This record gives sequence, structure tokens and C-alpha cells, in this order.
Amino acid sequence: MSANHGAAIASSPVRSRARVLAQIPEGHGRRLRLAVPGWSGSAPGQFLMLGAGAEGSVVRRDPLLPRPMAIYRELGASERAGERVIEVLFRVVGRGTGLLADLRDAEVVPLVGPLGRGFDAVDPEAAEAAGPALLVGGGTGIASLYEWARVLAARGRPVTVLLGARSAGDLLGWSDFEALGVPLVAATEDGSAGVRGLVTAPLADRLRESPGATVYAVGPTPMMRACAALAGSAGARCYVSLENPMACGFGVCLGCAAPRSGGGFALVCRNGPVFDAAEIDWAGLP
Amino acid sequence: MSANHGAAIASSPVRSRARVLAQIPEGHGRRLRLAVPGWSGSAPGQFLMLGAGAEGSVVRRDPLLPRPMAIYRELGASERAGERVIEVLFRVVGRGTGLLADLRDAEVVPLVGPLGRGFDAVDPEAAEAAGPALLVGGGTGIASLYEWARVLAARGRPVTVLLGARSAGDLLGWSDFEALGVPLVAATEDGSAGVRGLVTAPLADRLRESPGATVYAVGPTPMMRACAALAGSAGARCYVSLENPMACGFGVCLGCAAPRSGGGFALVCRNGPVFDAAEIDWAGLP
Amino acid sequence: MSEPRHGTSGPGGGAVAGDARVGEVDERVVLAGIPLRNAVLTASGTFGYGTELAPFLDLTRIGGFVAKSLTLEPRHGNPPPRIAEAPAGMLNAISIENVGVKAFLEEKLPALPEGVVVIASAFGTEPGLYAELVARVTAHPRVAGIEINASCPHVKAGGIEFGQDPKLLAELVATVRRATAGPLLVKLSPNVTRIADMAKVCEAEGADGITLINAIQAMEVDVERRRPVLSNVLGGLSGPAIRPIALRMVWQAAQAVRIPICGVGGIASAEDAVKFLLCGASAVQVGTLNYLDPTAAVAIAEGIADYARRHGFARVADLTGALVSPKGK
Amino acid sequence: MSEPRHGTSGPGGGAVAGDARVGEVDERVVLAGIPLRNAVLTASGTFGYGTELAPFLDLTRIGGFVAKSLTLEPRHGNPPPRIAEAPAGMLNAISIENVGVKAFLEEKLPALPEGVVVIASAFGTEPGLYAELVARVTAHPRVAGIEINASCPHVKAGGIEFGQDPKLLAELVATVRRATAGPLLVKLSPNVTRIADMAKVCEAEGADGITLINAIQAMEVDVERRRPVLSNVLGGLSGPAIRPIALRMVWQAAQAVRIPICGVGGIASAEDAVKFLLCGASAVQVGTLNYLDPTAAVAIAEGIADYARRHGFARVADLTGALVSPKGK
Ligand SMILES: Cc1cc2nc3c(=O)[nH]c(=O)nc-3n(C[C@H](O)[C@H](O)[C@H](O)COP(=O)(O)OP(=O)(O)OC[C@H]3O[C@@H](n4cnc5c(N)ncnc54)[C@H](O)[C@@H]3O)c2cc1C
Ligand SMILES: Cc1cc2nc3c(=O)[nH]c(=O)nc-3n(C[C@H](O)[C@H](O)[C@H](O)COP(=O)(O)OP(=O)(O)OC[C@H]3O[C@@H](n4cnc5c(N)ncnc54)[C@H](O)[C@@H]3O)c2cc1C
Ligand SMILES: Cc1cc2nc3c(=O)[nH]c(=O)nc-3n(C[C@H](O)[C@H](O)[C@H](O)COP(=O)(O)O)c2cc1C
Ligand SMILES: Cc1cc2nc3c(=O)[nH]c(=O)nc-3n(C[C@H](O)[C@H](O)[C@H](O)COP(=O)(O)O)c2cc1C
Ligand code: FES
Ligand code: FES
Repeated sequence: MSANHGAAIASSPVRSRARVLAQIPEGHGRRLRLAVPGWSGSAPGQFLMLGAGAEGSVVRRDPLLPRPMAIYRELGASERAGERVIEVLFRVVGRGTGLLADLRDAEVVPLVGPLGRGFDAVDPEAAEAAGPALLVGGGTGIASLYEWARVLAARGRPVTVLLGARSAGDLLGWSDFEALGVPLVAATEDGSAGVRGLVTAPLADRLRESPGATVYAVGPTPMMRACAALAGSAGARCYVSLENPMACGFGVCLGCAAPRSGGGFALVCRNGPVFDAAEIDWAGLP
Repeated sequence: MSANHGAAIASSPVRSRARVLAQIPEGHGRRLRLAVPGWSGSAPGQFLMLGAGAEGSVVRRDPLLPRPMAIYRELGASERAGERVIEVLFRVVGRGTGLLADLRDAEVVPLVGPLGRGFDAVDPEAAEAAGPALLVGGGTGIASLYEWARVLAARGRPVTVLLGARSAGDLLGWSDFEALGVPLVAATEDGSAGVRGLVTAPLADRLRESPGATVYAVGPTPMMRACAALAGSAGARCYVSLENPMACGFGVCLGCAAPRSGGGFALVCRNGPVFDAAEIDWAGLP
Repeated sequence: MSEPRHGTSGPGGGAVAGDARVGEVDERVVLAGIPLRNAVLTASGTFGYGTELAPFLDLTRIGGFVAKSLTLEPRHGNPPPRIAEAPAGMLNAISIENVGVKAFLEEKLPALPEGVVVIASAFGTEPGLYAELVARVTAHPRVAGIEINASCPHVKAGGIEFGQDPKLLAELVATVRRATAGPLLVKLSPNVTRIADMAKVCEAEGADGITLINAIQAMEVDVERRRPVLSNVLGGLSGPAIRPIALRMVWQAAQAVRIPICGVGGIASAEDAVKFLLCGASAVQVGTLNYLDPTAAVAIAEGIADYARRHGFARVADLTGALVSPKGK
Repeated sequence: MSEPRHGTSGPGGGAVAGDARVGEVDERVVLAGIPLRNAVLTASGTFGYGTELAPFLDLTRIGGFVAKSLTLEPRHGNPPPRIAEAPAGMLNAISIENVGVKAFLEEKLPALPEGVVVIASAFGTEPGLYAELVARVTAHPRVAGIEINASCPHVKAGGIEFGQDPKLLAELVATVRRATAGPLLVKLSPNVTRIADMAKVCEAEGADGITLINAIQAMEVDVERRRPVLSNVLGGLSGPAIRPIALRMVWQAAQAVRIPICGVGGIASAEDAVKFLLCGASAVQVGTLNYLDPTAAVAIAEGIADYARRHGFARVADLTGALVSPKGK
């Protein structure tokens, strides 16, 4: 029942104060490397809530809310005890990400995470399944797929990663995906990298070539909707990760509701952000 | 009539975006050196309104109001055309000054100034007078006196500067005053520099020794009240510079009102901040 | 844009949707019968008597300004402290300190450069006193219109403000209406249960327009001294913090009345101003922001024109109420 | 301080003014007959059903929490978007999405650790429905008290909230009062002309206490899409932005009634919380801040005790109304 928000969180989240290890411009985006005290790792597809800007000597209440960000990479233990290093990939689109872009090395930013249910938690078959996995990332949605691609490849799943973006500069994390050594396809709207056009075209091809495939799509809503439709007509399962605005990230503000195809709402932060595409009422998403 | 706020501003103020040239810790305070485009100089005793923190890529509305600060020193033209360099001395006492302390070189901070009526504008005799001038500074009030001491000394007035503070570390700008080569007296409550105790003691001595002296006192209200009383009993004129909380600094919010001895209110930002001590209803000041 | 441009495109003419290059935007708006060069006024109590801001901005580049609220006689305000800071805002308890109507007419108005649109703000403790003041001010050629500040506690009604009681408000507006044939705006108090009811009263009693909102009653405490920060204990909250409340009230009033609305409350950017226009305001007032940036009003006026151009509106006036299908609420 | 300490000093005992070292502070307070370990509760709709926050803070280290408002049947809320950011605050239009009373009693309450003080929040469209809900909830041993959310539009009164009309409010409180002998708090709407009048109604009808304020009705617009940001158009403003307004209302209510007051609205630090206590609140609720920092409520409780110690108060309860001589206003 949609109003039941009791779903369990994959691994227990912490409230921590992360140290900025590095902020690296990457194409049209930025890579933020953080050392997080008390962090005990996360599952692929989980996210965190990052304070909008550095925790300075003076607390400022504008902007007020933290920003949800995918946990792009887990880089393991730092040199300090009880601390682990993670990375976030983002693009500056407004005030919150603008302040994140201002973060300098050694500054501190509050965060809460890991949060939400990742791919394994949502896709019951993921653990055993042997069929091909088609990971489709659009824009900053790319950030939600790296750890999942790594884990699936490690499990011996045939993984293909398809990344779509406006132009080459928006293909964040490209070299990391290359380093995974899995088949990698790029599609850019301006043709500056990979095939010209939307990533859904190469996805359609792969779906035809790979029966029994599972699609994992993360990106703008229209892209995920299109991927779900393509998968559906190819008889493939499709999982998506939604990006609704959030206030808390852990299931209490009820602000992140997404309409369910069955009626009622799911909480993106708690029941998701990963969902079986068939569960979502796509017409009802803003 | 106190509700008439028509008093003229000494030199026409500008709204500008100052570049931080340097932020130098100084004892328990900080020295902020700014390059101000469009700045055309100021008169001793004037102040400016400094935005609470750097003008970043993202506008933040908390804290909202600018902070009034005395123009400590005028350092003349910068290497850029139409730009002059000034200094402000401050202590971190709250959120606004906390954010000022976070300012880094090359960052931009909005300001409005020069504002208010300085010593010459308020003391009609200052220009011609030849009698000894006793400048008494307490705490950050010291910042309002340097330029006045320099100008009076240049005019050949016998100037004595008496600086009082909690301890040696609070005697901001000490070396600058020394460089002026005028008689300089320090009083600290903990005796860590100069005579132990309040600056009013050495002032009382000097008043006895220097008939026809004029006192210019800037500091905490109790100190200025005490100086005014001492001057009064010695038959000396006394001018003070008030530090009421301000929102605008240029006479429109009416927030900085100080009660007049004659009844009604004066606007510290527009009629002052320098006042003839006899004009102020000291009992009515918060 | 660098300079406000007028007339060249005229009503209906010019701009093509989405294209920023073609078409000039007509910035002119009419508020309660007052023709304004652009939609940006400055708010009473935040712009003095105009001359104070002259060093910072060209007074002829804004739509006009509302002068500090006047009383018949000069008036001293509250003892200090009168202001306090608040999250994304500030509190004030000035209590209508002003030079009085005589000095306003004989000293302040003549000191203003030609071509500056001045709206006088009237304040009083009884309808009769408001009316007397309005009668004296309305005659002056430099006064383009009058805004009555309904946020004054009614002496006979134990502290309740005119703007908080429909009957008191009706009496006030009706009385003042008889005192002037000129443009009459009523500035409402936000401290009410249903702003729409108050707006209807103003319309019914013949006001030419409504200004909202005034500062919201609030309080701040100094925990170290365990005392209220303001000598008056209570003060008015203004600044960005109140903008979403002001926007809601403007929208609710716009649903309820036909007379034009002037939107005020926390406007700190052209985008903020546009929100008020879209919700039904014919013009806006910039208040507390003037303290932070006395040049802001001009930049906001220019930003509104840019927005209109980018969104294919030939006239800023067409932005009024151009919100797309808001559910009736 | 690291751990809340109890009883050791006891009423009147212990602390010496100005000296932070001697004397332990008694953090316990009693709110509307509910004994609380400390003065900090968390606000309805910002703390879920308690278990959601368990990973972040020890639920037994706060005074207690007010659960998400309940309706008799499970209820879906508004379609997205439901939230928006605002200067130093946020807007929400969730509309009481909740699991319903059955799941609350049978699933949510049993899932809570021992010793957690739970206050249930009741919501309904008619007094009878509130009463039925309250009757069912009040019986449960884990429910320490009930807070009725009076910010619901009355179906028969065309959208006006119970908390906005003295008669509707009186009917609601009287009806609910008959349904429970337990501690009953009434949470008032801030969207009223005179909060003191509403507080008096609650006292007259037998409420044990008042909680104020709820979020303030507000609106936000997306200028690029020219649409309201919220699907519901209007939403409630919460967060630091509203704190000075909430503080004013708590102070005004405290001047008007004898029953205890629970202060809510923008509390983001121990200092903020102390302001509400000094103005007359017996306890406070932390709301929106929980989203930014789910550990904040515990730190605020500790900070209040530190303040009491530094200022020589033996008991946090003694801070209630300890504002120094505020002018009667
Ligand atoms: C689960 C999840 C994972 C995400 N992962 C990433 C990521 O890895 N990299 C990345 O660049 N972005 C990511 N986003 C989107 C990111 O949170 C928003 O782009 C960002 O919050 C909005 O940018 P801003 O704060 O600068 O915009 P502002 O205009 O300052 O935001 C205003 C408000 O709207 C909310 N908001 C606006 N747009 C979005 C959006 N698209 N999604 C969610 N909230 C929004 C903000 O949280 C804030 O509350 C993710 C969002 C979610 C929900
Ligand atoms: C004309 C004038 C000249 C000044 N010159 C100096 C100077 O050269 N060096 C210096 O260190 N300080 C100076 N001050 C005081 C300085 O403005 C305040 O200390 C500062 O604004 C308060 O510190 P804050 O903003 O960190 O405190 P906050 O607590 O953040 O201030 C909160 C609010 O209170 C106001 N406020 C608080 N205390 C004061 C105060 N004592 N005076 C004025 N406003 C106050 C602030 O402006 C702000 O609006 C001057 C004040 C005035 C009026
Ligand atoms: C210090 C101060 C003084 C004010 N004085 C008046 C006044 O005399 N008359 C009036 O109608 N409004 C007065 N106001 C209210 C403003 O005109 C405006 O309605 C309110 O501040 C909200 O707008 P803002 O948030 O843009 O400031 C005053 C506001 C401030 C901050
Ligand atoms: C997202 C959200 C949901 C809320 N839901 C409820 C609710 O169900 N019942 C209620 O009485 N108050 C609810 N509130 C109001 C809060 O309990 C609180 O009264 C208000 O937010 C002001 O406090 P704050 O500024 O500390 O958040 C909600 C607030 C928010 C932000
Ligand atoms: S973001 Fe708060 S419930 Fe999902
Ligand atoms: S600070 Fe605004 S009038 Fe003086």
C-alpha cells in the first residue's frame, strides 16, 4: 500500500561531515572526491544527501535543503581510520550545485547516506540472473551506473554500457567506464562523440541482438520512459532510477512521491530511487 | 527637528564591488585591505556598509544585512584605473564579521560608502582650532581614529592618541599609530600593554595638563559616556562616534536612531556617526 | 538592456516568442490610473523621500517610489533598538517616524528632480486624520497618487489595525476616498485570516488599487540578555523570508478583485518581481533590498524587460496574471 | 553535556548563577500533563513514525516525537511536485498522506523501542471524524498524548480551516475533548488575524495545551514554465524563515492563556529553542531541520541544558516565560 513507507534501507545510513579531497572539473561537469568519516560503503544505485555548500564558521540557512546525489564511485578506505572515500559527479544547474562547485579542498560538507534501495535490492533476479545487462545512462544519470556496471561485470554478467548526452563534454566518467573493459557505446545529440542522436537508438539495436536482456536506465524522465517502452516491446525487464526533488532523503517528508501505475505513490528516496519501470505511472511524473 | 534627515553627506557615496587584496590577522582582530572601483576617498570619521561575506557565484540571503565598518585607512590609488585602496579593521563578534573573516584574496565583497558625517563635518572648529586634540579609542573604535589623527597632525595640531583595550592583542593598528609619530598612550585592562586599567585614567591626566583641549572618543558606549563626562568637568569639548546597529547606512531605514539630549532622535548614519557628546541622551542609548 | 525604451513597439506589437533579438519590449504599465515608466516602484519606508537614494541610482529609471508614510505632524519613532536581523530577513519597529506633511510638501517634494513619479503614503490613527492628510497631499502637482498604510492600530479599537478588520477598513477607505479624486492605493496588512476579504472591501469602497504586503508581525529575542531585541518588543518581518507568503497573498487577492494590485514582499531579483506579475500584480515594490543594494531597483526593472523579451511578451503589462492555468484555490 | 541527567538536582535545587561548573540541570519538563525527559520534541510530518530516524539518533535522547498526522483510513497525498525551496525555508503540499490509524497502532507503534514518548497527531474533515480517530488512538498504551492538527479545511465550511474560525475551532476542540481523558494538544494554524483569540478558544474548550505554529500558507512560481511550482498551487512555508513569526505567536498566546504551549517554527539551534521557552513555551518541536540534520534534535536538547546551566537555571522548566520584563503588547 503506497502510504506504507516501511521498506528497509539497504545499508544503515549515517549523518557525517565529509572532507573535500578534490574537486575536479570534468567536461561540463565536476567530480567531487570526499572522505567520509563513519561511512561503511554503499550498494550500487544508492544515493546520499549532500549539504548545499561548505560548512563554514558561520551557519547560513539559504539555501536550506541538502541535495540528493548518486554515489558515483566507492574508492575504499582513506588514510584515516573509520573513513572511506567516495566520489560524486554533478553538473551545475542551480544554486545548490553552484555551491557544491565552490567547495575547495579540505572544506567540510555535511551529508547523510547511503540512502535508498539500489539495483540489487529492487531487482530480485539480479543476483542470480545470467542474461545480458544493458546499462543506459543519460546526462548526470550516468553517475548512478558506474558501481552497478562494475559489480555486474565482476559477477560475470555480460554488461553493455550505453551513455547518452548532449555532447562529448557531458559524458561524465567516460574514462572510468572504459577502464572497466565492458562494451561501451556513446550517443551524443551533436555527434561530438559516438553516434549522433539519442541513446535509445543504440539501445534498440542491442535489445534486438540480446534476448533475455535486462535494461537498467538512469537519466532524464523522457529518456527513461523511452527506454522502458523499448524494453517492454522487446519483452525485456527494465529498471530505472528516478530523480524527484527531495527534502530529507530518508522517508519522512513525503516530498519525493512518484505516482505508481497501480495508483497511489511510491517514495523515491525510500522505495527507490531504483524502480521496476512497470511500477511507475510515467504519465503522472512531472 | 530630529525627524528631518536632510543633513548632507560629506562626499558622494558609491555602491561598488570591492576586491579583497589581503586579509591580515592582527592580534585579536583582522585587517581587511580592499581595492574599491569608483571610490573617490573619504573624510576621517566616515564609514561604509560592507556586505556580510563574499559575493559568490550563488547569491545567499542569510545573513541579509550589510555591516557598518569605519574606514580605517585610505591608501590611495590602486594599480587599476578609477580604483582606490582602503583598509578596515574588525573583530569577529558574530555572523557578519565571521563571514568577513572568511574572505579570501581576490574575492569580491559589495560595499556602499563613504557614508555619514566625519569629524570635520561635525566639529565646526576643527579646521581652524589650534588647541590640543586628545583622540581616545576603545576596542574596535580605534579604527575610526587613525585618519583623523593623521589629518590633525598634518595640520600641525598637537595630537595625543590614547588607545584602550582588554589586552595588548586588542590594540589594533598600534604600529600604524606609532608610525604617525604622535604621542601614543596605551591602557589595557589586563596590563599586558601600557598602563593597567581603563583608558579614561590617562585621559583624565592629559585633560588636566592640556587646557583648551578637544576630546574625540570612539569605542564602547560606556567608555564614550565616561570620556564625555571627564571632558565636561574639564570644560573641554567632546566628540564621539556612535555604533548603533544599521540596516542601510544612508538614512532611509531609520533603524539607527540615537536619542537626542534635546528630545527626539538623530540618525547615526546620516547626522553622525560623529556627534558632539552633549547632543546625545546617553541614558537613552541601549 | 542598458536603457528603458518606450512606445516603439506599442501595444501588441513586436516580439516573437523565444527570439531574444527581435522586438522591443514596452515597459510601461499603468497602476491604479498612474502611468509608470516601468513596473518597479520602491516601497515606503525603504526609500526615504527619494533624494537619499539619488547618489546611487537615476530616480527617473524606476517606475517611481512610495515615500515614507506621513502623518499630519512630524513624528518621532520608537526608541532604539529599532531593527534586528532575521533568517533571510529583518525586523523593524520604527513606528512611522516622519517629517510631517508640511515639510514633505514644502521641502522634500521640491528637492526631487523632474520626472520622478512620487506616491505619497498616508498614515493616521483615525479615518478623519487620514482623510485630512490625503486632502492636503493630493493637491500637490508632484504627487502622482496616494497609498494609504492601513497597518496602523485604530486608537478606538484597542490596538487592532484598520487593515485587520473589514468594518474598520471599509470606514477608512470610504472616508479617504471622499478626500481625493486621484489614484488611491490601499496597502493591506498581511496579519489577517483571509486577505481576499480585505481586498474585496477595498474594491467595494472605491479604492483604485491594492498594495500588499506590509511587513509581517514578528519578534526576536536576545537570549544572553533574555530580552526582546526590539524596544517595541514586536516588529515587522521583511525581506526574502516573506516572499512566498506575499506571493500567495497577491495571488489570492488577484483571484478576488478586479482592481490592480501592487506586489511587495521580499523581492530581491527580476525573477522574484516577475513571479508577482505572473500572479496578478500590475507593478511591484522593492523594499528591504534597497538597504543592501540601493541600485537594485533599476536592475530589476531591466531584468523584467529581458524576461518579457525572452518569453515573447511585447509589453511588460502583458505579464500581469500570465500564470499558466493555476488551479482555482 | 554528553548524557541527559535527571532528578539529581530536582526542583529549585543546585545551580548557582553564572557558574557553569556547579549544579546539574534538571532537563525534565511537563507538557500538557505529559512528562518529558527534555523539552525537545520533533514535529509532525518531519519525523515520520519514528523508526525512520532511528539510524541517526537515539530516540530516547529526545523528549519525544509527534507522529505524522493520521486519518481514519490510509490516505494518499497530492501528486508531485510536493515541495519547493524558499529563502531560508521550504514549501510543502503533502496533504496528510499517512498509513491510517490501523497500521499506525498495529505496525508503527509496536516497532518503536521502549521508552520513546509518542504523541499522535489527529486530522479529519469533520469534528466527528477527529473524535472517532482520537478515541481509537488514545486507548493505546504507547500513546502519551494527542495533538490535533486544526489546519484541515472544514468540508462543510468551504475550505476554511478549523483553526481559522473561532466557532469551528470551538466545536472541534469540544468534540475531541469528549473523546479522550488523556493529554490533548491543539495545533493551531498561523494563518489567522489574532492567534490569542484562537488560543483562548482552545483553553475554554478544555484543551490541555496548544502547539503553534503550523506551516504558513505560501506560494512559489516557476518563471520559466510560468506555473506554480507545487501541483497544489499553495503550500506551507516552514524553516528558519518563519521563526520570528512563530516566536511572536507563541509570545502572544502565552500572554493570553494559562495552558502550556509547545513552540514550533524554524527552530534550528538550541538558541532558537531557548527563545521559544523564554517567550512562554513549555517545550518545543523541531521540524524542517530534521531533514537537513536528523541528529539535530538531540544536540538542541543538550544545548538548552547548557544554556540553563550557564544562566543559572536549576531546571529547564524554569526557562518557560523567563523573558525579562517584556512590555505588555
Ligand atoms: C536520487 C537522486 C540522485 C541524483 N544524483 C545526481 C547526480 O549524481 N549528479 C547530479 O548532477 N544530479 C543528481 N541528482 C539531481 C540533483 O539532486 C539536482 O540536479 C539538484 O538538486 C538540483 O540542482 P540545484 O540544487 O543546483 O538546483 P536548485 O534550483 O538550487 O534546486 C532547488 C530545489 O529543487 C531540487 N531539485 C531541482 N532539480 C532537481 C532534480 N533534477 N532532481 C532532484 N532535485 C531537484 C533541489 O534539491 C532543491 O531542493 C539526483 C537527484 C536524485 C533525486
Ligand atoms: C558607524 C559604525 C562603524 C563601525 N566600525 C567598526 C569597525 O571599524 N570595526 C568593527 O569591528 N566594528 C565596527 N562597527 C561595529 C560592527 O558593525 C558590528 O560589530 C557588526 O556589525 C556586528 O558584528 P556581526 O555582524 O558579526 O554581528 P551579528 O550578530 O551578525 O550582527 C547582527 C546584526 O546586528 C548588527 N550589530 C550587532 N552589533 C553591532 C554593533 N556593535 N554596531 C553596529 N551594528 C551591530 C549588525 O549590523 C547586524 O545587523 C561599526 C558600527 C558602526 C555603526
Ligand atoms: C525599516 C522599514 C520601514 C518601513 N516603513 C514603512 C512605512 O513607513 N510605511 C509602509 O507602508 N511600509 C513600511 N515598510 C514596509 C515596506 O514598505 C514593505 O511593505 C515591507 O518591508 C515588505 O517588503 P520587503 O520585504 O521588500 O521589504 C517598512 C519596512 C521596513 C523594513
Ligand atoms: C513536509 C512537511 C510535512 C508536514 N506535515 C505535517 C503534518 O502532517 N501535521 C502537522 O501537524 N504538521 C505538519 N507539518 C508542519 C510541521 O509540523 C511544523 O509545524 C512546521 O513545519 C513549522 O516548523 P518548522 O519550521 O520547524 O518545520 C509539516 C511540515 C513539513 C515541512
Ligand atoms: S525525500 Fe523526504 S520522503 Fe523522500
Ligand atoms: S542605518 Fe538606515 S537610517 Fe541609519
